[in-house]
Parts: sequence; structure tokens; C-alpha cells
Amino acid sequence: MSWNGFLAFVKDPLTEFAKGITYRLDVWGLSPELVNVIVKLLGAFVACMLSFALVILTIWVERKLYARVQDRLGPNRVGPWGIFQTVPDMIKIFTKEYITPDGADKVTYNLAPILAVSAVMLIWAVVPFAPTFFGSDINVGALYIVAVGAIGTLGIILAGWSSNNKYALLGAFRAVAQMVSYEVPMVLALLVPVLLSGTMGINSLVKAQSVWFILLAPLAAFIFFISSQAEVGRAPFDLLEAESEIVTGFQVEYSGLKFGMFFVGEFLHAFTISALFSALFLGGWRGPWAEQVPILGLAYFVIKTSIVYFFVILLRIAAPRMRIDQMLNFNWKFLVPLGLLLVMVTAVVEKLVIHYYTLWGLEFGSTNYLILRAVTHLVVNGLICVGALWLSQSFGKREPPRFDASRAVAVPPQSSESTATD
Amino acid sequence: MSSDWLYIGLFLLIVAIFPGAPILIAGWLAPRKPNPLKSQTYECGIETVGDSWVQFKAQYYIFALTFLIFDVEIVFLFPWAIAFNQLTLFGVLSGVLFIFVLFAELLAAWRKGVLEWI
Amino acid sequence: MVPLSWYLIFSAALFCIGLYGVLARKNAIAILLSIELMLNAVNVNLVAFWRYRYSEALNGQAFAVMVFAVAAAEVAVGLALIISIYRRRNTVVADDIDMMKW
Amino acid sequence: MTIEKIIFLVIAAISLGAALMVVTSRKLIHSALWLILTLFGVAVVYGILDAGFLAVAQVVIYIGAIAILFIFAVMLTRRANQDTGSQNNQYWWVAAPLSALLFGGLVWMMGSWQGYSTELPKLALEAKSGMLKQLGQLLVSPDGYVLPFELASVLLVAALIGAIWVAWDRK
Repeated sequence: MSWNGFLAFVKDPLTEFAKGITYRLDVWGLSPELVNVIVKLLGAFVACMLSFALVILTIWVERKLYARVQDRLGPNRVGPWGIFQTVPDMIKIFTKEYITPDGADKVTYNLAPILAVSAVMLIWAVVPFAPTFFGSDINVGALYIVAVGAIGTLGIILAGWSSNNKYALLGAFRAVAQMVSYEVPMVLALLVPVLLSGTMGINSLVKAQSVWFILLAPLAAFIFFISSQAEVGRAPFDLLEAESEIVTGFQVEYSGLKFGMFFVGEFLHAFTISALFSALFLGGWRGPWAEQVPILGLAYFVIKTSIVYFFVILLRIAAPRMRIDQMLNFNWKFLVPLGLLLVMVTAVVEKLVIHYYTLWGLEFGSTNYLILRAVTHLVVNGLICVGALWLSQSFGKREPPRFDASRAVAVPPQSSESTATD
Repeated sequence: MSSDWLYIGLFLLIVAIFPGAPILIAGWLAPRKPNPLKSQTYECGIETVGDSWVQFKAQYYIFALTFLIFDVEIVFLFPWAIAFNQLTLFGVLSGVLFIFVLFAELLAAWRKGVLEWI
Repeated sequence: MVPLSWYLIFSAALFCIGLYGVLARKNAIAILLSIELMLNAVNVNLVAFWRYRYSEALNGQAFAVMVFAVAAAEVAVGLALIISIYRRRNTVVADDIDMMKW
Repeated sequence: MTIEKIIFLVIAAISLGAALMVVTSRKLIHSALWLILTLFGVAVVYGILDAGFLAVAQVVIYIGAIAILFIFAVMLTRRANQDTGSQNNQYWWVAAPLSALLFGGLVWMMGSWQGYSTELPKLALEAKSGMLKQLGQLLVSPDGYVLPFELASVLLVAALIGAIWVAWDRK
């Protein structure tokens, strides 16, 4: 291998690897169409493998961090710092018996854990890891993420419904109330970067961030972060599993690896959401010399994602579970109006910015223009933020409704038809 | 059909296999000793009272309904947002009007007391 | 390349299955499900015609988007009606709801 | 037989089969689940027809919202759906030949139509998100669909308020 070839390989190993495979297959005499399919299949396989391997790591990271915050040691027996702890855990869960409850709807019951994991893995098809290494830059990427999230919600509802268990069903109902509600602000928050960049492909969105979108739209980033946590369904938004209230909700009748799959889905989702956040708002693989040396872009992306993931874990450790009415109020009375207002204001401001700044002689897309635009958006966002906080405070001062009569929380069904539980 | 969508299609296939295969393997590895007590509905050791289908409040349904309407409207906004830089001021304002109607809708539901959790 | 006629036959079949469901099912929710099938069949037709005959303008897609809105509104109101009727009369069978008043 | 044709045939067979299950299955919740499969098949058909936005919107709106609402309604009215007997009314034997007849008539009409182009037209506006941009402009331009666009918004508001009015019981 020549020096230049070696350099190219170090700069961008995956593209070179793909080139090599394409060349080999061409030599074997396969048709280019088939070669394309095979290379793409391999790429998809690698991405899925990567995501599964990552789960093993993130479980360890999370347990260790959890332990350190609570002043414990955490896993420390298997391997250095207990890093291989997940492997024996995996072996254990692989050899656990499956118990299918009576009266479960068999097909749906078995389909639900698969749906819950694959919905998360599907997001990996559009995550851009490096300038040259991204799955597919379909021109509806942002909406694709929402669609995939909807399939995940469906998996959870099916799990709760098919188990034939009261707690599971309660979990499913809560899942609808929570995941479905928080999808609205999430889509609204996604709308802002799309509006600012004029594209929906995730890789194109990264390319458009000559100024990180977290500077242009900090409120959208905030809404996206919060609502994506609710979509994942972890503390403080773990109402749908709430061990102490409805004994893990929709997963209660699952055992063995089927139960494990829900866990894998949750951990993977938390990490995937961090990756998405860093791609959408923190500039993804962007950084010095990322375009020339793609492997650097991958490094930037991983670093940014890890930082976001760290905050996700901290949030999970530190925040207590919300009450269901607080959770719904926060969504429908704070996040959704804020999101709607944000989209409206951003649209008007952006149009005015384009119109006036170019009128004043600033060239569209020049450095000065970008800086002024960012400052304008930042100021407007700050004003909205202050206004929203002021409004919510003056509303919050009002006396909350009190319930004098004690209400029945759980009534057996035969005693009264109309009394609802939960 | 562009090759981007081909990749998504292939991903769909693989993604179904990835969690499915371990579940099947585990089913083959794991012991299987079913007995009637084991497969009872799990309610912390207490016997199940009545049907598992207790009646639920319609409030959940109202939230799902509100979500449906909002979801549909926001999906309409995505083409508008993508074409934003090419739009005339009229186009931008009609999009803003669209969002404003949504906002009014939210306020109406709020006033009606639908968003209150009782 | 898939011929246009295949799409048309597919959509016709979908529409007829939906029609059968609307006419034959006795559960009101099942009837709504079948109406969804019919709306989808219409959408397939719109998009197929757009792609094969008028691909230079996007009117077909715009129409399909409008059909989405109508479908959503129909489902929202229809299901709300069914749930309300179920609450008062404890039935979801379409044939039992023929009084026009109560 | 190209790859595209095979994909289309498989998808069409799956969605039509699922559609048949929607109208014939005894348990209502299974009907709703089969409907999801049908809708997904239709989304793939949109994908084959180069309407990526519609494919994804189909999944978001139909599977993510409408199907969930259906499953929900089935759960809420479950007590009335407990009989697992025949789910057909007494006129189903009229409905079956009627829809078969309609299908036959439609196919016959298609056979007599001459407008099939022999070639799939190349998409002039395919270039990445160019198509979506055009769609967005079309939806809000005064000589396009701005009136239906705003009307759709008002229609949905009316639907929401009406539905809430109907389903909300004041205690």
C-alpha cells in the first residue's frame, strides 16, 4: 500500500473499506446494482451491530455513574472497573425461562419487545456520524424520526394491552398520555431547525450549521431535550413504568430476554436521543478540519454525544418522578404553547432578517450576516424565555385547585360501573 | 425509488432480525417448566379480582384526540418550513396564520378545561 | 418499472375491500376502520396518477395531504361519537343506533 | 421482472391480505392491528412512487395517531366488544357480491381506458429536497392551495372542538 493510500485510509477508513469491498465484488463479476445492495446491507448491519455493542457499554457507564452519585462503588468485579459486568448479566438473562401469562394475546405479546427495540434502531439509519459516513440522507429525515418514534409508542401500547394485566394496561394508558403528548412539542422543536436551514435531511441539517443551532434556537433545543426525555420514558418521566406505583407498568408480565429487550430499547434510546440532539443542535460532526479528515468528524460527534448523554444520565439520577397531572400540565400548558409561539416568532424574525439585512448591504451567507442573524435570534429567544417565565409565574401564583373529598383511587370493577380508576 | 430509500428498506429488514434472533436463541437456551401457578396474572401475589379490563377514564382519550389533531397540523407545516427561504411574505404569513389557528385551538381546549387532569 | 394499471388495480381492490367492510360489519368502529381503507385507496390513486401523468406539478401530492386532514377529522369526530353513544347506550353496534334521537 | 416490480407485488399482496383481515377478523383489536399493516403497506407504495414525504406522513399520521386512537377506542368500548361471534350484520351476503361487482366494473373500466403512458416520466424536480420545496410553495401560494391549506386548519379545529364537546362528559 502506498503512503498516500495509507493516509487516505487513516483519514477515512470506512469509505476506503466500502470502496475495497465494492472493488472486490466487481472483480467477482456481480452486477453493480447487486453490489450496491450488498454494500448497503453491510452498512446497515454494521450500524445495528454498533448500536447493540454500544448498549453493553452504556449500561455499564450508567450503572457506574449512578453508583458514584449515590456514593457507592458500582460494578467492580468483572474486568477492570467492572467494565465487563454486562456480559455475565447477559448470559444470565439469556438462560432465564420465558413465562407467558394466561390470556395473553400470543402474537402481539411476542411482537411488542421486538417493535420496541427496532423502532429505536431504525433511527440509526439517518444519524450522520461523519461527513462521509452516514446511513442515508433522505430528504424527510426529521419527520422520519417522528414516524419511528410513533412505532415505538405502538410497541409499548401493544405490550401493555396484550399482557392481560391491570398494571400493564395502566402502563399502556399512561404511555399514551405521556409519549403521545410529548410528541407534539418534540415535532414543534424539530420544526425550528428545519425552518432555519430549509432542509429535513439530518446530514444536510448538520451541514447547514455554520452556526450551531443551539445558539440560534436555544429554546427549541431545550424543548427538544425535555420532550425527548419523555419519549424515552426515563426518570423524571418514568410514569409509564413507575415501579413503586404500577410495578413497572407495561413490562410486568415479561420475563427473560423479552423483558431484557425493553431494557435494551430504553438504554439505546437514551443514547440515540443524545446523538440526535448533538446532530441537530450541536453541529454533529462539525469542527476544525472535519471536512478534510472525516475520522476527526467522527471523534467530534462522539465527544458531543457523550457530553449530552452525561447530562441525560445526571437528569435521570437527580430528578424525582413527576406526578401525572404535573407531567401533562407541563406539556400542554407550557411546552406546547411555547413551541407554537417559538415557531411563529422564528418564522417572522427569520424572514425579516433575510429581508432587511440583505437590504442593508450584508451579503446573504457572509460571516457578518451569520453573526448578526445569530445575535438577533438569540435576543428574540431570550425575550420569549423571559416572557414565558413571567407568564407562568404569574399564573402559578394562583391557588391550585384543592380536592376536599378523598377520591377512590382503585375501585374493583364490579362495585361500580362508572367509577374510573387512575 | 432512490437508493436512500433502498437503504431504509434494508435497514427495516435487518432491524426486525436483530432483536428477534436473540429472543429465539434465548427461547432455545432457556429452561421450560411451565406450571399453572407460574402463568397466572402477576399482581404482587394477590389473586386477581375480576376482569383485567377495568374501565378507564375518557380523559386519556381526550389527550389522544388532541394529539391527533396537532400531529396532523404540524406535519402540514414541514413542507412550508422547508420552502421557507423561497417563500414570499404572503406565504410566510399564511403559515403563521395556520400556526395561530392551532394556538387558538389550544387556548379553546384550555378554556374548556380539557387539559385539566382530574 | 411498475405499470400504472397495477397501482390502479391495487387501489380498486383496496377500495372494494373497504366497501365490503362498511356494508357488512355491524360494529361501528369496524365501519370506521373500513372507511380508512377506502380513503387510503383514493390516496394511492391520486399519488399514482400524479407520478405517471402529471409529475411536473405537485397537485396530486397536495390533494393527498388534504385527504390526510379529512381522514383525521373524520376519525376524531367519528370515534368521539361512538364513545359518547357507548357511554349512554352501552352499545357499539351500528344497527342498534337507529333512533336518530334519545 | 425487475426488483421494483417484485417489491410492489409483495407489498400489494401483504396489504391486500391485511385489508381482508381488517374486514373479516372476529376480534376488533386484531382488525385495528391489521389496519396498521395495511397502512404501512400503502406507505411503502408511496415510497415506490417517489412520494417520500407522503410515505413518512402516512406513518406519522395514520400509524402514529389514527391507529393509536382506534386502539384506544377499542380499549374503551371493550365491554361491548366481548362477543366473539360473527361480526357481520344480516346483509353481508349482499355486500360481498356488490363489492366484487364494483371491483369487476372498475377493472373493466380500466381496461377500456387508453391513457396509460408506456414510460414512467422522469422526475424533473427530483434533485434532493426540491420536490418538497415545491410542495411547500404550492401549499401557501395564492394561486396554489393556500385556501384549502387554511381551511384544513379550520376544519381540524372544528373537528377537535366538536369531538371534545361530544366525548367530554361534565360531572
